[in-house]
Amino acid sequence: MSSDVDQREVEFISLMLQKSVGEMHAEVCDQCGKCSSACPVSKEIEGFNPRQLIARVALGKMDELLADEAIWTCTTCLKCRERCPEEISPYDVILVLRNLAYRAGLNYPGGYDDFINGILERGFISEPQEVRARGGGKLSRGALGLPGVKGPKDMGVFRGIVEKIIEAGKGN
Amino acid sequence: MSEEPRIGVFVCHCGINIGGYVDVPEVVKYSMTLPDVVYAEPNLYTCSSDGLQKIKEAIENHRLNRVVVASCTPRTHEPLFQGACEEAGLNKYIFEMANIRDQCSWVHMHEPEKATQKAKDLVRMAVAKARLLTPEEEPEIDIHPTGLVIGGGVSGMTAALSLMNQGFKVHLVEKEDKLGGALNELGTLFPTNVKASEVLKPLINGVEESPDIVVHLNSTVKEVKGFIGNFEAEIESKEGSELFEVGTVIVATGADYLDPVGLFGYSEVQGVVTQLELEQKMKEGSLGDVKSVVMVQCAGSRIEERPYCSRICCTEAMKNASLLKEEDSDRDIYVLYRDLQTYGIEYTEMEWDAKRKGVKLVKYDKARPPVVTEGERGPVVKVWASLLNEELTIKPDLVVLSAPLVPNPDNKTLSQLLKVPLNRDGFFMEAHVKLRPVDFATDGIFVCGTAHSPKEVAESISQAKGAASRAGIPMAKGRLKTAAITSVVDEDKCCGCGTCIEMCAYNAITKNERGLAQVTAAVCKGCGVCGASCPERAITMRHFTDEELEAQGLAAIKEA
Amino acid sequence: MKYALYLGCTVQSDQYGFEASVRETLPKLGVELVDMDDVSCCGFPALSSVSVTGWHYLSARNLAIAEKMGLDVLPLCNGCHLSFIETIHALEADPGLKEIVNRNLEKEGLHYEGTAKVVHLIEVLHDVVGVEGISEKVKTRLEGVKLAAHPGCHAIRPSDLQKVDDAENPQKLDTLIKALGAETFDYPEKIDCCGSQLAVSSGRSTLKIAGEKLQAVQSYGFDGLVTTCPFCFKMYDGRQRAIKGAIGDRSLEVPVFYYTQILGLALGSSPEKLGLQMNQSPVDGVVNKILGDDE
Amino acid sequence: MGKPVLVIGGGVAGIQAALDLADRGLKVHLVEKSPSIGGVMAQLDKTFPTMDCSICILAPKMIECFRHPNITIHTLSKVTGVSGGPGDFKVKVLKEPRSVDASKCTGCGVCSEKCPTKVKDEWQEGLTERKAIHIMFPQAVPLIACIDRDNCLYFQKGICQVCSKVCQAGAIDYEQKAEEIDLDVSSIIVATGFQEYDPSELGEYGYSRFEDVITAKEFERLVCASGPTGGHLNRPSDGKLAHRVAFVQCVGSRSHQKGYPFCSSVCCMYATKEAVLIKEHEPASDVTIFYMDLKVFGQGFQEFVDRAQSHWGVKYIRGRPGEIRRNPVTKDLTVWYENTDTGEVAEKEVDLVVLCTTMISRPENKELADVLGLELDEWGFFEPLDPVMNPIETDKPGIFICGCCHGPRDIPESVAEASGTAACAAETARRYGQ
Repeated sequence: MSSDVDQREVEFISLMLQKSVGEMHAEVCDQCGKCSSACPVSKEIEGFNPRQLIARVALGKMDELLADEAIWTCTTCLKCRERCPEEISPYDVILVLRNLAYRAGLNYPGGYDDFINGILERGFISEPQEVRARGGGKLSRGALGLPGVKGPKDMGVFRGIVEKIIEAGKGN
Repeated sequence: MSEEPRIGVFVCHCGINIGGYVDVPEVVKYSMTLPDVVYAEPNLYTCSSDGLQKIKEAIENHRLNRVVVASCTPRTHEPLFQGACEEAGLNKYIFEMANIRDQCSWVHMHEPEKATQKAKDLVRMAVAKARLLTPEEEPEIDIHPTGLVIGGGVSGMTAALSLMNQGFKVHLVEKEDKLGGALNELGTLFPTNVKASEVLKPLINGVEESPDIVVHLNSTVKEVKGFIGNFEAEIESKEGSELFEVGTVIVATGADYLDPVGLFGYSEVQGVVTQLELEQKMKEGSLGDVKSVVMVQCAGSRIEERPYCSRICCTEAMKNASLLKEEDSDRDIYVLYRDLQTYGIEYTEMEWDAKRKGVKLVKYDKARPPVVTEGERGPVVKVWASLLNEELTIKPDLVVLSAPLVPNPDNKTLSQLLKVPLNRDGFFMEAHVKLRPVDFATDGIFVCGTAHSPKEVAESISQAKGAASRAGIPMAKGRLKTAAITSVVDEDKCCGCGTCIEMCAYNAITKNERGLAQVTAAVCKGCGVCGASCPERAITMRHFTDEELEAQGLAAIKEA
Repeated sequence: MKYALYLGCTVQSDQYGFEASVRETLPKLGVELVDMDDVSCCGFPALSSVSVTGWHYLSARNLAIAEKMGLDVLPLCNGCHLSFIETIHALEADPGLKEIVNRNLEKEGLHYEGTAKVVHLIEVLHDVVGVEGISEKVKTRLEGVKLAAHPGCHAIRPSDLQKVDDAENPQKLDTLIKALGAETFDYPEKIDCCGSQLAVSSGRSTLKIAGEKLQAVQSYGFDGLVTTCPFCFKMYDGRQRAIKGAIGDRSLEVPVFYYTQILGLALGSSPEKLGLQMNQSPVDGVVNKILGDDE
Repeated sequence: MGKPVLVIGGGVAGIQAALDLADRGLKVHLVEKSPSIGGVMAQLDKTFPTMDCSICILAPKMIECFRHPNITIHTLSKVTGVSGGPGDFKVKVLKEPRSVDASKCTGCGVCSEKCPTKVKDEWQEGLTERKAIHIMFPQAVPLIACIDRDNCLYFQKGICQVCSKVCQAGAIDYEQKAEEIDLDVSSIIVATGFQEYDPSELGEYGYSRFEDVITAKEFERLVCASGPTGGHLNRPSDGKLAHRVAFVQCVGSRSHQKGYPFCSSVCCMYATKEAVLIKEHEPASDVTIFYMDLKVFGQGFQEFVDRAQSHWGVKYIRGRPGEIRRNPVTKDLTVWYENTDTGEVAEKEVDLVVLCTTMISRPENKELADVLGLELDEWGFFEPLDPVMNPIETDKPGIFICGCCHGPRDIPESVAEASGTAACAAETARRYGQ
């Protein structure tokens, strides 16, 4: 943890995540299955089931859940959030679980590190590429007459702040 | 009737409903050719005030003593035409109707000639029967303005108080030494968590203070004879038995809780109790240090030997689970259920309340019920949580079984005594499941509360008032006109076999002192089952005599 | 009609066809676009999954820049759109979070108040420019072309924060397609997810999810698929060949377009100006049909 | 004989209350807002578990009301003012004009046949059309025609008058005015019933977008012999016989998000009955009920469900479908669901989907509650004095409630309660010296 992190911020962020867990309202879930029935991932990947995930939260099986790779296999289509009759939103519960898992240093897909590094290095997860044309050859932004990409003016300050917040989330 | 039949036939056009397809003038002309028909006329609408006036005029002008209307359905219109006959001084049972609309013009719209022919056939049949019709009487009986209520629980007391407030005397019979029934055992009642004793207090006070309600404690009903308005009930207590005359009877004998011996470790594993026992512990404050509880629903219900759902247990469990959480929010409470029977607004609210307090609901399968065994320190519950697709093992301090309500063991005796039926489960069975929920098929006897089926207090109270309304109706009138269309036994033909007694759904037939069938006209509904089943053809129905039906039948197949 | 144009990582890194066609068409409809300086990633889905606060910081930061410009912001990406509206909602609901965000923004010379609104491309075209505003400018009507609308998840869900279109029965993109003279009709997969967010954890499933939809679109007789989301486009267009392989359907051929590309064709722009040379799916047939070059 | 009793609402509950009171010798005013008494029960096809034809068992009671010397039926009427208290309520009833002279009309139906204006038939749940002058249904009580002025050419454009020309009874009366009646009653029974939730807001189920997604009440008309298809299960879109049918439970109920949070009490059982009806029509049909908790709490319910399963082969799947889709080519519907008991996520193709919609309160309850000085609960239902001890009394002495006006319940419970309120009214009549 960087030394200049405001302790208040750490506490606040950790409190916010705890609050989010409480706000999941998983305990009021009727286990109706409306979320899972239209979930594109449930259809495709065995073991991913937003309904069962909520049931586990309701039964207090958090440790088991945070270590479960399934929480990283959500397409964020938001159908579950849109339709949950009890307004529980498995999508939002999954986001909180992912945050908690990351905080706890548990397994998460490696791609996320690339994203984060990209943001910290240049402000964006990716750099402009040369794009293949259908008929052959490669085209750059410049070649197409598109303006150059400008990231944060002061990358140092930007990086410091973002890193601090991510680290603070990871804290204690 | 000694005088010669003089029949008038009125054929209705019903606008174009009949007239558009049936040649009405032709039917009128044809009617005049039928035996004993002295008058016939067409009407635009026989049922209009103009049409009814014409019937009355014709009765007078042509000295008619039988009337046939060929129009629509007797279901809606027969009483109207009968009324016209009565106003003209005739007995209403000399009236006969032919339905040439619903059963003729409407179904033969595309074949008017055949429709006309069929209308003639129907009129011919009606006339054939009308020739033989005789006037009938509707005798009246007196109704004794006293009710008998069997059962002194919340239903029985509510019914008794309502009858009293309607102005009747009541005999209230309770087998125990105090009033209150099942509510004496309970702690609080959902959905308001009112104390059961608070519910009982005003009822018991009301019943005990009323001079019009005679309470018979430690008593049972030994015998009930007679029929609506004129029952004679024998009430037996330690002091002996006494006879009372009552007009109506309300059965409110309640139900029992199943003793779930052998189910889910009950009486085998330490720390397994019933929901009722939990309530008593909570009421007495003797629950002790209980940190975790597992409730098991359907403990003895919705299974092959007891297929019905006991209706109240899920909400009761939600109530008790919430109360346990309120006492100590750290308590871990599981409810293992099959289908949660919390319904309607208030009971669904009980469910949310429990969930929001953190009560954990786990669904189990009928095919894989929870198993409760003795652990090192208390019971161990293993349950296949089908919604999670995994087995959970819980080690609670207490297992609470939601055992169903079961029929009162006295139901059998009482049902034989009152000659009212029980259903397959052993609860009392009403006359019609939808429209006569508190009546028995037998007039003058009613049912309410858990004697009928498991139900909660509010529903028992509504039903008890419903039964009191139904029982109050004949008593308020004081006299009752009984049906004219009843069965008549020809004692010369009756062999005393008793088939009719067996078949009668209304207990209208008994054996007389000579062992022959005897019809209590006041109770008979005129359904005809006895007549149809009598091997000696000793029973006929008034207004539907064999001769009348035979004549009508023969007329159907042969031209006059 | 003037908006701060927010490209987002995906569009500015490789979805040049989208960017080019937006820059080509919107001004023709009277919409002025102003490029944003100093912006960064919106935080979705990279940071939302690991640091909710970091995510809201990035989104708020971009919104603060639009605020400074005094303009409402038009993000080109559905993910960025969702990100922004979620952040607006989160900061409004939680003043403590807003305070932390602003304390840090100060260090970058920025401040978030919440005055800049977020608009979606579909809203700009359908609700602001309007169908009439579009159809009166159409030079080449796309007669006889049947195109399936695919607005993308985050354009229609969630409906409780800022509703772009009906979540279960979106019609605006359909209306926009019809405004160009093309045909379209409802099909059940319209509101389905492209599956691209699954690529991080399960590549194969991603392809299957996307493949099912493309197959359906083809089976209903559509000539192509139209979207406004770069994630969905990358999936359906860029990875169509991989999808064919993954689901073993060699007959799968669905031309995929950004809406602004077909809009541009209708408005008379050349395919090159609309970046159509970079579409990887077989779009030539449809383009030629539209331009009347049936050689 | 003392003062009469006012019964508001002419459905099965109001009818039962009125008959109980009239039979014991009290006069009753039965106020009904539509042109006929009968209520929702008259619209149902059959009733479980006996599978009695609903109208066949209700019609005799309706006619009994009509013929009863102690009952006055006020149709097209509503209560607009109430003052006084138990034993002496002064009531104002507003009677809308029928535009047909009730003393002359014989209910022959010629006017409807000749009327040129067709509008959606509400009684048939909009599945077919009726005329601007119409008799609500063949068993209507009173069996009298009624002009729907909003749709009548004469009232809207001053032309036509065909009904008046063809009515041989001379019953048409365009000049009829609304009239206000004053009643003096000892007590009031509220039995205004319920209405069906409109599932249009649940876009994922496609009701109002897909013609073959219908509500349970629409299904009752569709499967009824006196319904628009003569009881054949021709689906609305193309008339194809529906052999594969899915029932979706908890539509508009058990949801804090859309609709209502409570369980509607009756849907599991009516869906089971409707499923059995399909099987009775065509035993080879494929019928599935998607449910959350099977509410079998009433007498004989579990047994009825058991029989639906074992004898009729009705399938029950625990899971609330997430989406209903329609193939744009075949028009067939697909139900997306999870069998939550097994965790299997799947799709089922069907011809027809029946949404088992919840019972909700009538919007006009608010106005009536204001007139009566009563409170409504959060959901617009009338509130009892005490949910345990006084379930059919209200906090206004002399005013009682029964049936679905105070929450969803089934027919037997409504009927028993209706009798219960009759007892309360009889007690009131006696207490106030009548």
